[in-house]
Amino acid sequence: MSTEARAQHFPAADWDGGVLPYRVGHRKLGMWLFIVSDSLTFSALLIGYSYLRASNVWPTPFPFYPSIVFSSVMTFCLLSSSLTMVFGVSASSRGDKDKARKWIFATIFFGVAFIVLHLIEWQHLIHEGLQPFSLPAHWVSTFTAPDGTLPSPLFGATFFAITGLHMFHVATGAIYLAVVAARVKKLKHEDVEISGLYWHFVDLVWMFVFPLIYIMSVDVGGALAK
Amino acid sequence: MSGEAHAEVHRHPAPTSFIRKYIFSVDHKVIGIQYILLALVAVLVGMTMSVLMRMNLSWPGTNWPILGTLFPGGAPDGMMTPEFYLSLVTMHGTIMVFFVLTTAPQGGFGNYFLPIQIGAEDMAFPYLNMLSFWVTLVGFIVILAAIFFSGAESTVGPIGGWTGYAPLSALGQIAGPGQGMGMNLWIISIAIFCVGSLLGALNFITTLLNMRTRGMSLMRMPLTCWAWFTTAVLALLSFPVLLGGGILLLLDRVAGTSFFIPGGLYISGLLSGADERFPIHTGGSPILWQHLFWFFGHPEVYIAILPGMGATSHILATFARKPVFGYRAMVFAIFAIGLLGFFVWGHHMFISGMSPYSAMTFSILTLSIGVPSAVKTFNWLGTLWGGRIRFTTAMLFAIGFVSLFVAGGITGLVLGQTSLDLPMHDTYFVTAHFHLVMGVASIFGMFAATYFWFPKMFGRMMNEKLGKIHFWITFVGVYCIFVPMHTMGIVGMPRRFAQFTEYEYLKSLHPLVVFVSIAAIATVLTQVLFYFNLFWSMFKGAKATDNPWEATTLEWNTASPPPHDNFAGVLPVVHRGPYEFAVPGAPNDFMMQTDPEPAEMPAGDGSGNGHNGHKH
Amino acid sequence: MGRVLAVIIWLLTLGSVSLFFVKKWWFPTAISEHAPALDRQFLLTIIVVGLAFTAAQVGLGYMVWKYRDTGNRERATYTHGSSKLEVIWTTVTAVIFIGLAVMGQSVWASLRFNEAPAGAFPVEVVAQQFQWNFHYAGTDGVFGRTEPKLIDDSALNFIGLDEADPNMKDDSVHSVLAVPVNRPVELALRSKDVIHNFWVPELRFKQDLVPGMVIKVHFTANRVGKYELACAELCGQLHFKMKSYMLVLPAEEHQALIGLPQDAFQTRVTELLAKYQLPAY
Amino acid sequence: MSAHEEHFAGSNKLFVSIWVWLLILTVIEIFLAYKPMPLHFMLVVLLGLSLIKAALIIAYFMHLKFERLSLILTIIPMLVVCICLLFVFFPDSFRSSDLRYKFKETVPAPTAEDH
Ligand code: HEA
Ligand code: HEA
Ligand code: CUA
Ligand SMILES: [Cu+2]
Repeated sequence: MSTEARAQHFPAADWDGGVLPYRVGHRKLGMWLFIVSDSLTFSALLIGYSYLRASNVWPTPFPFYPSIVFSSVMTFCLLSSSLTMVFGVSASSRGDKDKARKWIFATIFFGVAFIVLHLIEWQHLIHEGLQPFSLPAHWVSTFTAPDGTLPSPLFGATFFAITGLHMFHVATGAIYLAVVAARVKKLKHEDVEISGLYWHFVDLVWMFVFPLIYIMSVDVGGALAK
Repeated sequence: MSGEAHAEVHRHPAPTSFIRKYIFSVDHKVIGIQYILLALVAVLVGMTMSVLMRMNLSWPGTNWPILGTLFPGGAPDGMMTPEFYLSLVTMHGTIMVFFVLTTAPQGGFGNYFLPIQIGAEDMAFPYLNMLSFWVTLVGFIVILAAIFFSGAESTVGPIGGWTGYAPLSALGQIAGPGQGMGMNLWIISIAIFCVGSLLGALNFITTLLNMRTRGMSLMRMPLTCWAWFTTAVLALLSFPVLLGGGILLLLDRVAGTSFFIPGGLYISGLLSGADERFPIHTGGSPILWQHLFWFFGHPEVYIAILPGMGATSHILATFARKPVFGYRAMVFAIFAIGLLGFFVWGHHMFISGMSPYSAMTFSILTLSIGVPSAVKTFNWLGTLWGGRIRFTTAMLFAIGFVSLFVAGGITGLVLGQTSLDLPMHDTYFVTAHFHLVMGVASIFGMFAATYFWFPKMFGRMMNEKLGKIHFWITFVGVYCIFVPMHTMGIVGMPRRFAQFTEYEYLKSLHPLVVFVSIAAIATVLTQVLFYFNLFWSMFKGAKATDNPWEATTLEWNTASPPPHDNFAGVLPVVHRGPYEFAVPGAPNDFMMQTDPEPAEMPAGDGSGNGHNGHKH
Repeated sequence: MGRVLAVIIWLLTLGSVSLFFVKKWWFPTAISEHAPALDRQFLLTIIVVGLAFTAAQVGLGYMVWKYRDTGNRERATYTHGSSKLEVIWTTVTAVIFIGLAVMGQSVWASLRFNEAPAGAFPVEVVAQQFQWNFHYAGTDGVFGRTEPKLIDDSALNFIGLDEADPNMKDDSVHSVLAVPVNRPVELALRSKDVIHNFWVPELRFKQDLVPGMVIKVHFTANRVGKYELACAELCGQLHFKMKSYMLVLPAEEHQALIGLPQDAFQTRVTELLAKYQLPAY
Repeated sequence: MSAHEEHFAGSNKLFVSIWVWLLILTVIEIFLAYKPMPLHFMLVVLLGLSLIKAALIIAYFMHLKFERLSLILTIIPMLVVCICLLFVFFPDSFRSSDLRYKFKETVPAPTAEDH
């Protein structure tokens, strides 16, 4: 007899067994746990980034255009994708699978838009000469500290490592959602909800990557422009 | 989520084809056995390496013709090179820690018995479970690959110790032998392993929280389940950090970044940035790697021992025919160890150039973690007190566990003090410490578990006589191997030394070194008995009844070996705590968790959770 | 069976403990000011944990001896434990452990929480695979500039001394550490390549040399003589050979040595190495 | 289980308003980017804002606010504790810049050949 059925036959206290203590199915709980663990991977990387930044001369090279404009639009995309995702989920909770599918497609669209924009943004930087192991020459000259210490090439390293890993998550998320959208008719509501959890998590991570990587590295004085 | 759990349960009818049944099985029991077999193979590799290491340490410069033919590069005309030795150390440590002590206790026995002990038909995610195993196996294959493609034919793997300290591990070929391909493979293997363990961990947690059968309240779970649960939480929270670190380290090696490599390095005649052999590096911090590693590393050592502790408590109670002493205290202790385990990683870094103030904080936290461990020790003694002890092999190993854990644990209290770590760090005192706790206490836990659960797993008994011989020699053997290492450490013998011939002050230790090696070789050879007993009994052992040990927990309610869905369709209902032995007035001296309440039992006394003041 | 096990546990305990008490293998005699305090703390800790170890093992042996199933007791004692006991031994161990932890900080604090006392003798230590370089400031007490770019192994300029810097004229670099007795020594530790570890067992003193960092540590050696100096952090293939000596010299002899120009310094050190013997181990 | 379990609490209106709030906070962040202010102060403010955004996403989009308290108490504390612990790294970050070995760095060669 299934856990769930037994739960109804013998209503027991939450933790006495035979019930789902959180009233949450296995997959959903599992996804939550995965999110906890994965967010620690990102925390580790972001902490590492801050650690290195705090102990080095750090360039702040991002111009308003393209970097900030792009990253802001990307942020907008992700946030909106989260919104469409919730719409999708609540639609599916109402059993309106077609609506749900439409909203999920919208979400995927925003997700893909994010990736495309991000890749273009990468392109800009790579053309400027940014690489995982070196800064563009003119950044170096601009951001050299008064005492002659050079700006750290770790800028590129951390930038590509963290945004890259995040982009990877977005990509997998998009594929995951595509599968869900395709099978949405067969899937239980909770499975749609779970895919939503993952997607929001990807969005959540960006809420920290964006300020820490982009906003904190804005070329306020327009030093590079000069 | 209607039908949620339902769907999980009946996801897989008993498979028929050999492949689906024994290879790509989603049955937690088969997967558990697969993990154990993996550990048994890994430990063979690890032990062999340790023997080679001992040979090189105690008889340096001797010609071992066999080695000469086996490793023409590593042991030219039979004489081991230093880099060969160091790669042995690295692989020995890595394989033992990751592929023996993180697979067998958790993935192996945990996988097999956690669902049964909580009365579930299977893990929450059977397919994920299978995936975890195969991912882990890939990790193992990659680490074995590192033996053969280490990048220098004079090594059998990378040189970096199992801690892979940067920048040595980050610089690549120019840092010397053992820094080539082998190191990449090492990192990749660890990363893969992290993923595998993560998936495993969330599976364990979900299963335990969601799938306990009716009446199996948290405080009625066997201590083994508490241990596996806590272990899973530790894994879930510590492996991702190592994963992050591993990614960065790999980038340093392959993408020319410098997360862990500072500027201005000059190595083997090359200045950083001189040419493509040594690209420019600057700004990295070697200490960052140590933080990331040990943030994982210390919880990892508890991942290694908690399941052993659980099994020990379980087995002590069973064969002392007596409820676990202070069940609730034991649960709190397990949790305290798990929690504090995250607060002490810095004790590996006292001497690393870390801020001396953080060092002090870590030191004090480190010694406080001794308290829950002490509590467990005392409760184990309490469990034996007043018992009617049956000395089965499993029991012997469980008692051995207690003895060895104390022996190894107390030296942790020495190392834990910043001042005393000044002379002791990176000496054999450390080696002695962690071999006693991890190297053999945890392993004894696994031995106990094997002898204890074998009948359930294979429906046959293991040979007790052989088992006891195995115990006596191993028990005495490991003391002879690892206790003398303390004094070596006090004299000041450094770890990871290929030879001790260079130093005058170490000369006096030579007899001790030889003694240890002989003990080690003897002990390792004894393990043949274990392997023989194991595989012989699988096919030829005496048939086992369903409950040969007269134990009380759910796994003994079902057939040996259990049917595909563990309880043949009818899930047990639990009425009392896990260790109700010697209950006064009860028909016999053990009451299964499933036995209905007898009239004379005071109501609500079933929970077995340390109803204190209950002494007679 | 129970009896045998008990006896074996007791014998193993006896063996282990005696190994520590005969002290046939023990610390080499200490030669630094902080060492006695440290050794006392070590002894104290060893005694405490030794007692605990013995107590626990003897207890364990007693249990398996006394409570083995002799068949004449029908059932074991039925108890789920005692919260009183739990509280007692939790607090007791907590007090002991935290006590040890706090006491264990004093030496550490004295060494690491404060700068080297004024008038300490400064040495720059530059470790590399697999050798030690000790950079002495000479008579002027000022170190010459060093620059990784200037490192030139062929010219034996291992630490990249800048010839152009007047301060380096009287400097000398040697693979042997020569320090004055009874005077604080300040080491500025750094590494050219990977992590190494400065260790002299007699000093009861260890510190990693981390590339990219200059870690300043200090100690005071108080016994003249020649001592072995080891690298205690895995640094690659020849880690076990990365050996040198520390000479603790009488003040005037040390003064004279430091005054010498580079090449005279070399020869003098060689003489001194011959003059002083290692302690009898 | 009973139908109410199926039901996904929170009206679309609510979600839209959350979305608007998130956008507003984002705009504030971008605006702040161009306000010259001490770096660590900026950092604190930004992290504060990000935490609020994170909280909104977790609570409403990820729906945790509508889950059982026990679930919240299981998920959040362990995450918070671990992340806080990671901050123990920082003293050593400052330390490694204070104790950095100063030398004239070679300007990285123009990375033309790497293209
Ligand atoms: C689980 C961990 C484990 C185990 C079991 C062992 C077992 C042994 N170790 Fe190991 N060792 C390490 C973990 C372990 N070691 C680590 C982490 C290091 C540090 C590496 C580094 O510096 O980076 C190390 C380093 C190390 C060194 C120091 C090298 C150096 O610093 O130069 C030495 C030296 O003698 C040594 C010796 C031995 C010996 C003789 C054995 C054994 O051979 C003793 C006899 C073996 C057993 C009693 C085990 C039998 C077990 C089974 C048969 C498995 C049963 C399995 C199931 C039931 C599923 N080890
Ligand atoms: C299973 C693994 C395991 C376990 C359980 C432990 C347990 C402990 N460890 Fe250990 N440790 C390792 C595995 C483990 N360790 C490994 C692998 C390394 C080396 C890594 C490397 O560098 O390669 C290491 C290294 C290590 C170091 C770093 C040494 C150095 O490199 O300089 C330190 C320092 O604090 C330490 C401390 C402790 C402490 C305080 C405990 C405590 O948890 C112990 C608590 C137990 C007891 C205290 C005994 C039982 C209590 C009683 C009997 C009560 C009565 C006692 C008294 C009244 C005193 N360990
Ligand atoms: Cu230098 Cu080891
Ligand atoms: Cu530790």
